[in-house]
Amino acid sequence: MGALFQFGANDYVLALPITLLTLFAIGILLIDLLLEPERKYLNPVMALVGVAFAIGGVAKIQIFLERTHLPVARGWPALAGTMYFDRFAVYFFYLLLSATAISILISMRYLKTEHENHGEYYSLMLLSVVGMMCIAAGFDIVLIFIGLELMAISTYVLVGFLRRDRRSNEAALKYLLLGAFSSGIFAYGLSLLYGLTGSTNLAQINRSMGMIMAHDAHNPVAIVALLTTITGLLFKVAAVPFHQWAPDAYEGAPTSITGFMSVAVKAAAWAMLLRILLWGLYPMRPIWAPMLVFVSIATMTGANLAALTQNNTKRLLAYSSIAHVGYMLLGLIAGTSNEANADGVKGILIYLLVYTFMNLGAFGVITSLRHRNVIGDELDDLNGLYARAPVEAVLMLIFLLSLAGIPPLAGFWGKYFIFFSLIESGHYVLAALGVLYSVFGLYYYLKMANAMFMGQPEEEGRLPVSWTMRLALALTAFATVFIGVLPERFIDLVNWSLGIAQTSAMARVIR
Amino acid sequence: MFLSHIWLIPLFPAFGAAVMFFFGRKLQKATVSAVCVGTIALAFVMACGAARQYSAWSSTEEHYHRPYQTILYTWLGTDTGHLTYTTHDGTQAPFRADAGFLLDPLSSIWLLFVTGVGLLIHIYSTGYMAHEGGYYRFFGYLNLFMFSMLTLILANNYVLLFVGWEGVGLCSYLLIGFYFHRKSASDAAAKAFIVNRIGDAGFILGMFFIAWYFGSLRFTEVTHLAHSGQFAIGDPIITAATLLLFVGACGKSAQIPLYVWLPDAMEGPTPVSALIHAATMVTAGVYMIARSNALFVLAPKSMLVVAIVGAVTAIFAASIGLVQNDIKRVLAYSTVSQLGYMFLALGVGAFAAGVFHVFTHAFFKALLFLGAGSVIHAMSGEQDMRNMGDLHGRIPTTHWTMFIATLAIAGIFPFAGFFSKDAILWEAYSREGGAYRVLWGVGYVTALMTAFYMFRLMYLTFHGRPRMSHNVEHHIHESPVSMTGPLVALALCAIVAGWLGWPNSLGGVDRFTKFVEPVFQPEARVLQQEGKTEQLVQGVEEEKNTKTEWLLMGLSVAAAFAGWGMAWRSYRHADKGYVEPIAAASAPVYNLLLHKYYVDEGYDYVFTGRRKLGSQRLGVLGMGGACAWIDVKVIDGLVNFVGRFTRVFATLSSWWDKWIIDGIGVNGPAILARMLSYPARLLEWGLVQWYALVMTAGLVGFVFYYVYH
Amino acid sequence: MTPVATPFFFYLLSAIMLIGGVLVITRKNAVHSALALIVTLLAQAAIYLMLYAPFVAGVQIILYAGGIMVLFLFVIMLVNIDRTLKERQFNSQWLVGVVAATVLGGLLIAVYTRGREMFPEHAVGVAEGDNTQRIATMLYGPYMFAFEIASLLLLVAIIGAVVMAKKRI
Amino acid sequence: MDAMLHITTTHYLVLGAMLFLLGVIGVLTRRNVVIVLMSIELILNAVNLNLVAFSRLWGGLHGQVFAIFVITDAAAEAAVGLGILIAFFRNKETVNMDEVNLLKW
Amino acid sequence: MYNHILSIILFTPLVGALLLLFVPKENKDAIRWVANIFALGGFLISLPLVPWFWAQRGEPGFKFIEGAANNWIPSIGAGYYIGIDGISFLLIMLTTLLGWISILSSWTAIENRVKEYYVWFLILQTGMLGVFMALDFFLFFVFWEAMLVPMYLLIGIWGGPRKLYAAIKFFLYTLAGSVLMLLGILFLYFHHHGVTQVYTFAIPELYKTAPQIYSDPAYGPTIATLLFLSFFFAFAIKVPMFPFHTWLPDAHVEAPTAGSVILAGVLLKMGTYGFIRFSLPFFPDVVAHTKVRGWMIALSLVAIIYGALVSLMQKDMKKLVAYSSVSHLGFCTLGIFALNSAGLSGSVLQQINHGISTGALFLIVGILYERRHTREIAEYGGISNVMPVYATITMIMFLSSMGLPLLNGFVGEFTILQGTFMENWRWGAWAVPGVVLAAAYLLWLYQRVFFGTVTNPKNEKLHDLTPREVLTFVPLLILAFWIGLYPKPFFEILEQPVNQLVLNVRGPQSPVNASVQTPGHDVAMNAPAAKESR
Repeated sequence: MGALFQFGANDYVLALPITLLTLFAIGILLIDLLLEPERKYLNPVMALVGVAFAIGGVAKIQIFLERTHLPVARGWPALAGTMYFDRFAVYFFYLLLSATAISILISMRYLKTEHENHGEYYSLMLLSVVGMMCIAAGFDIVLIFIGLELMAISTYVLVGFLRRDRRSNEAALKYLLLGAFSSGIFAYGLSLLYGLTGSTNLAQINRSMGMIMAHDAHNPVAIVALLTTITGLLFKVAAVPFHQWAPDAYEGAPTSITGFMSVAVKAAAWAMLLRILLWGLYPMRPIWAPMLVFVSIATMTGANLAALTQNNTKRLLAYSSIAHVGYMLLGLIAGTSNEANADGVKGILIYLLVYTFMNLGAFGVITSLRHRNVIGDELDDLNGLYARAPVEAVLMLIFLLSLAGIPPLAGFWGKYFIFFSLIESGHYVLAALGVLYSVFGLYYYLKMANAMFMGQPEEEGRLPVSWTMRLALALTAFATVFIGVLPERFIDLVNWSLGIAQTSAMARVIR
Repeated sequence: MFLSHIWLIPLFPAFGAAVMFFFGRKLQKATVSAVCVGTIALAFVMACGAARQYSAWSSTEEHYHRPYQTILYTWLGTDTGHLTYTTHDGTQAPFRADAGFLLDPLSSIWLLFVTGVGLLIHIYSTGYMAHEGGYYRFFGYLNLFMFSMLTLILANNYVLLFVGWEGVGLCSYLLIGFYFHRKSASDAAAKAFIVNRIGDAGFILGMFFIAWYFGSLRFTEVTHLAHSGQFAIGDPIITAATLLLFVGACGKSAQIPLYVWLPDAMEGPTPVSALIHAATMVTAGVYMIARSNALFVLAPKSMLVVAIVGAVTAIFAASIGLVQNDIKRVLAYSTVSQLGYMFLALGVGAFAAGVFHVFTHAFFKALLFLGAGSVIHAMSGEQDMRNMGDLHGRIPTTHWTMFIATLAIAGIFPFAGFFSKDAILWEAYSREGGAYRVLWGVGYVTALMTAFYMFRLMYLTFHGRPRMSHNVEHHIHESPVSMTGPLVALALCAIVAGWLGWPNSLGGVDRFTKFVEPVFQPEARVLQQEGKTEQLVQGVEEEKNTKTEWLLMGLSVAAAFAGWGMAWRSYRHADKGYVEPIAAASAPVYNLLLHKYYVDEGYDYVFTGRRKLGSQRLGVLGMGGACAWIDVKVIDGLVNFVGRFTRVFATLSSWWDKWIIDGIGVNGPAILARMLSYPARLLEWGLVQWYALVMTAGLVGFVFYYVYH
Repeated sequence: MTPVATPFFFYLLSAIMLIGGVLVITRKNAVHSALALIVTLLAQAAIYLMLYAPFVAGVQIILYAGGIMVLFLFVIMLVNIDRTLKERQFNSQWLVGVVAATVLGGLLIAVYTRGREMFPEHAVGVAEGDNTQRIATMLYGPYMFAFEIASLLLLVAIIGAVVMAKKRI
Repeated sequence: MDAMLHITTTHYLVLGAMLFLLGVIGVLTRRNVVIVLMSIELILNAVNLNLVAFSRLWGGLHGQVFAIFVITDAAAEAAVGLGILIAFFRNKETVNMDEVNLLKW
Repeated sequence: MYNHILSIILFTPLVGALLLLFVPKENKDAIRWVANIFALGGFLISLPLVPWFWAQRGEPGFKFIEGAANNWIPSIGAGYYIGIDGISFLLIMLTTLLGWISILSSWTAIENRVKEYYVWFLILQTGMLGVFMALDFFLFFVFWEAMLVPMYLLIGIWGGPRKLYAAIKFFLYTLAGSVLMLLGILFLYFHHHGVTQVYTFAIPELYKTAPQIYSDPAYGPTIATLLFLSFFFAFAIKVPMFPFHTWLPDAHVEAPTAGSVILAGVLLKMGTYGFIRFSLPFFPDVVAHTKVRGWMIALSLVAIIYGALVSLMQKDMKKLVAYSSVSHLGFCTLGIFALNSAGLSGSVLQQINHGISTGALFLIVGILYERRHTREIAEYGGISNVMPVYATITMIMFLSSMGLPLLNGFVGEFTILQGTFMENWRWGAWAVPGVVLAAAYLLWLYQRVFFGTVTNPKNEKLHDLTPREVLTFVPLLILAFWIGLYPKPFFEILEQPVNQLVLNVRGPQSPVNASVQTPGHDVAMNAPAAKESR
């Protein structure tokens, strides 16, 4: 029952990017009303400016973190400890913001073709990013929950943004119902966590959970709390058996949003997963690690096999992204029964980084297939793409190969570090499974490549591609190749974001 | 000067061949013949010179009776010899083969008659092939053959010998298939090459055994080690090696069971048959075994095998020859049978005699073939003796030369054949043991048959009534000088060649044996060590049983005359539809012989599988078919199955979601619901609540597992 | 001896809540369900009062029962078609659904009863006089940022509702 | 009997669990989307019940604050959900779950 | 130049590919010229390597080393680290040569999407060269994988009717093999770190630690064997060894001619190269002391006989040649696992020979295919009458492929056979029939296609080889005769690395490495004469 809590100067600095984004989001809403239809292009421009500003803000945070001499990997608990600004958070900020920028570039032309070119779209995007950043930096389950909902609800709306399109409505409805259901379960789990620990702060939870586990390693209530929470988390990252919303939502959503969801939302969900499992519930690793083994195997199997038979590219990529989640989970499993393997986590972060670019690129190409009366998300729409848009086709090939994990493309590095960590910690069988499934993966990526290079185009004429799209594709392709060929600095970046590369140390630091 | 450049001898014809290969197409026939014959002539001159110089060189004190060898460069392996392998006793031997040449009595004999006969046949061919297409091609091949043959003869190690060995095989393939547009020709060619290859496989293995055992493949070193007495007589490895070498020899020299290619090889132009399939190439096997005599004497078992195979081949081929009607085929089978003789000689340890027979045989058999060629030339391509007859007046030179050759091969004193054949029979007889007597008997009967079928050939061709069609009869004419010349020359050789080996028993000095003696001398030593003095090759103690030898000579000459007589009786007046005495005696035997004991058919059914037995191919082709089937159906089938399985599994997993998960989830209760008389739509896919249910189920599962395990 | 009133009211209210809940998920007519839900919410608000959380109770009544449920009723009126009344109100997987959910619930209850000692019984006396004030200090103190985000959440809800429901923007 | 009479946090938990259970059943079985949304509200209420009970248990107010946030969230979800439902209804003239079946295998 | 020769060779084709991107795709001839110039340039640039390498052929270790062990990705210890020894030197020369030849050969064969074709082909060239040069395991793996993509596209776009199936089969097969290898590599990597506390992928470093796994109580023979297998699959599939060979016929039959040439000439060698460069030195004890060796030999023998038998029955020329290379590669692997210097050097030599002969055979088939658009043997007959030059060249190449002395094939096969035989005469005995069968199926093919009279009217108009086509064969013919007549230089280049390898595998105490004693009983019978004769 202390005095009123005061904001410190630091808190303003640290909250800067979020604030900026919010301002721009609202700004877009207001300005959109004044814009006559042909000037609508100012909305995305503003959104981009907003993102740029936000990035600037993040840079400021980074500088702040570097300046103030903190012990390595120890972040800065801000806003009364509800948020925890550390390099991990900064890393994800950068990731999310760049993903958003690219998604905006991809969206511009697409929305025009869909005749849904409204400011709301962009402001919702920015607001969902605000939610994501709250998750990434959130250190208090209340804030995490609210951030999650902010992200989720804006995404529901975005998925259903093509209101005249039934598939879009349906996707939105399904996504919303399941999302709400899962967040209900998640909230239930959080409430139990609170009940067990009496606190909503992750550090506090970590400490108390440590004590509880020390006292009774099989405490049923704790287990239920953990499982319900993880259910919510796994739902958000779309892991089997909590994945089924993904294909439907991905297929029905506007293609640009599908891309956005598949990278930004997923990255945020992963940030949350890592935060909660590695910071909050780290003491319960002996319980969640085996569970994840099951989940990841099921995920790889189910997703890879299901993807083999898809004929809708968006759906196919949805399953492929589920499969990728399976691989990433392996990274979390690596390590001993009660200590995670640093390289595994490193692998996950790199995976998210490269995945952002290659998957956005792939979705960008698919988005560019949408014109006049072609939806362009069927496998046949790719036929003979090389004849109609050679550059796009080659870039798409790069993205696909990268997704399949062929060196020297970025995608390889994600897998590399995952398997690296598995071998390091002696999970040979899992590693073997993983690599074999990645061969599976190649098959359905090649199906798309075949269509592009060896199929006959249904319609003549070059595919019109807007310059923003070109820009987006150029960026993503460049990143995919560059990271693939010269990964060193990015590995350093990840190492930096993890501070000292021992997750246990991470956990210890917070105690 | 000659001696130190023996390596040039093969290179002359090689040069000729190269010229033909690159420019032949544009050259005049005259130029072609000039180049090719010229190169051979050069080679011949070189050869004579080298032989003379060698005899001088080897009679000097310091290299008394030593082979002369000169090494150009290391062909396989390196000079340092660090590429090694482990020999049988664990020591390291360098993997190496020289491009090196060796001259000793044995090779000089081959050198002489190969270049000599080769030269004559080249000259003959200029006439014979004058009107054929692909003139330059023919002479290119011939020169290539000479190159390979000379390499084979002059090689100083087994590998280089093998080079020549394969080379002559290739050339015989090319030359047999010279008329490649004739299917029969190309078939025969392929057959010849592949059968030879089978022999070569044996040869290679034999080489490897030698290399493994002696750590080297140089003749000098191998021989030296073999004589060093550190290997017991009858050593199994050496026996195996020698037997494998003999397999190779069987292939090249057309012995049972690999003789089948030689008769078919008659598809080639006649000079080819004369040069390759009578005089030179087919004797390569004999050469190789004579070359490795040091090993063979260490393996009595192999010797016996060689002798038996030789004898059997001799009589077997001869019996087939009795009834053949194609003039060249008769000669072919006679060649096979004569080769059998030679192997018999080698087998009984009479290397000198065997070599001697090779020497004489080269002349008269070449002569016979060339004569036959001349006959065919005159008969404008007709080869069937049933359509000949009464040619003696029309082509006298051919007739008389061939007659001499016949006398020679029949072994009638004092023609070449008599001395060599008699030497062989005598050696066979004079060996201890009943087996050898049997061998002698076989040889003797063969001699009889030989005389018969040769004179049969003579009578059917040159005497009796003319049986050819009229327009053929019109064109009959004696061949040009370019062809008759060689005939005459060879005829002379066929007479005198034998005198080189005039046996001591007839007051001669047997120069020939004395000349080659050094090569085989060491065996004599070995045999002496074994205390088998009486089996010495050179007649140490003829005095003791000159009588026997005379008796044998008489017998064989008698046999020859007997054969002559029989032929004279049955074919003197042969007219259209004359009767074969054997057919008259017993038809089935006749048919059996006429169809060559159905061996080719048997091979095609059993080994090659070119003919189906019922509906089933056996042999190699059968296996090939089986493997191809396995490859497509089983192995690749497995691969595709895995692929298909995954696809099926994938569809299954989607099906799983569709039917089982949604199904049991949806239908199961729906069925229940029906029981509860609920109206229920059957299939509902993509039902949101179904997804929710799966999530719940998952959660339940985990909770249950963790709380109650 | 323990006070009798507390258990009595507890069980009474729980009974009302559960019955309300059951009605919510079983009524064919959505309007009835909504009304039943309101009843449940009110009963729950009462239970909040029993737990010394008057402010939450107030929010529950005003915001939930007052706001959200009205929204629900509007929408029900908007989309209410008689067709739904004629059809069955359960989908074809209801049996499995019920079973799964029941198992889950059963497990939870079992776990709670087993882990009873996790929650020791020392009802810390909480004065409810300044409850509202203290909640305010919490909201504008440590949870200030979350509070702002929550406002954004509502903003998004508004935008979303408008975008989705409005015919043309 | 004492356990029955003596109302502890566990009682509230069990009550919440039952409410949760009802909500889940509703979500899993009802065809009418509106009612499914209501069932989700039930679930959230179960959460709130827990939270308030726990905050009573721990004596802090975090639970109650959390509950307030959850209510906010419930409001937002309901609003957006109903909005989407209306949009859907406009296109498809139905609010039945099992007619939301355009996207499927 | 001298110090960076390898990099120059490696990147010349890539530069060409990049340049091609700027040539307008309509201007086909320009594209062809550029591509050919760069291919030829790549070959010419690699020529200076010959004298330079020859000068130091005897010295141990890798030569022309560039880069460092960890200058690429220091944090994981991967580097751009390349260098060659005798074995890779020969294979590199083969690659540059064949690359040029196959690009030259596809001048008229490729008509559609010319630009892409050459771009992919040049990229492929770089990939292959990289595989042979890499001294860093990571670099190796990158090249190894990256090279699949262009090959896949070459088959898939310019291939025959079943190209999709073939392409995907090829890609999946090889990838499935190599991913397991990745795990193996990582294992070695960690083991090396465990021993030396250094993270590095440098192959020379790993040479030092990897062999210890076998005797290390922590792992032991079983793990070592498993590791060997994890590499084995990658290489065996690439070679391909017996049960894993079925991708080969499909890939070959569907691929365009040049593709087949490169596939047979170079790609298959990567498998054998992998065995020589990695499997043997990494797991010497596994190879030498466990059943593994027996299995390898057995598989090789089966491949030899089996491949030959199957090709005997093929009706499609290209398939026949494809299966024949299964048989030939069987010889190569046989020589490798003979584990003595004769066998190994023979194996490498035979790899070169196979590149030359089989490459030529595919060109030969391609030439007929280009004229008649069928590869059915039954469609032909009597070709000698219409295309004599072609027939001659074909005959020579067939002979070299069936191992006729004085041509390259014999040298390799004989060396391998002798090496194997000396290890165990049964192995040699089983391998020899392969030689006979080779003669059988090749001669039979020759007879059916070239001999006889022209039966099929379509064949009467066939025109003989154009100068360009002849040009493609000339270097191959020259090499065939060179290796056949004077292989000593090759043996001398191979001597040092091969003996080093044998030393690594067999260990110094084994008899193989006892000081080589040339048989002292070589009484040069004309010892004095020998002098005068020289």
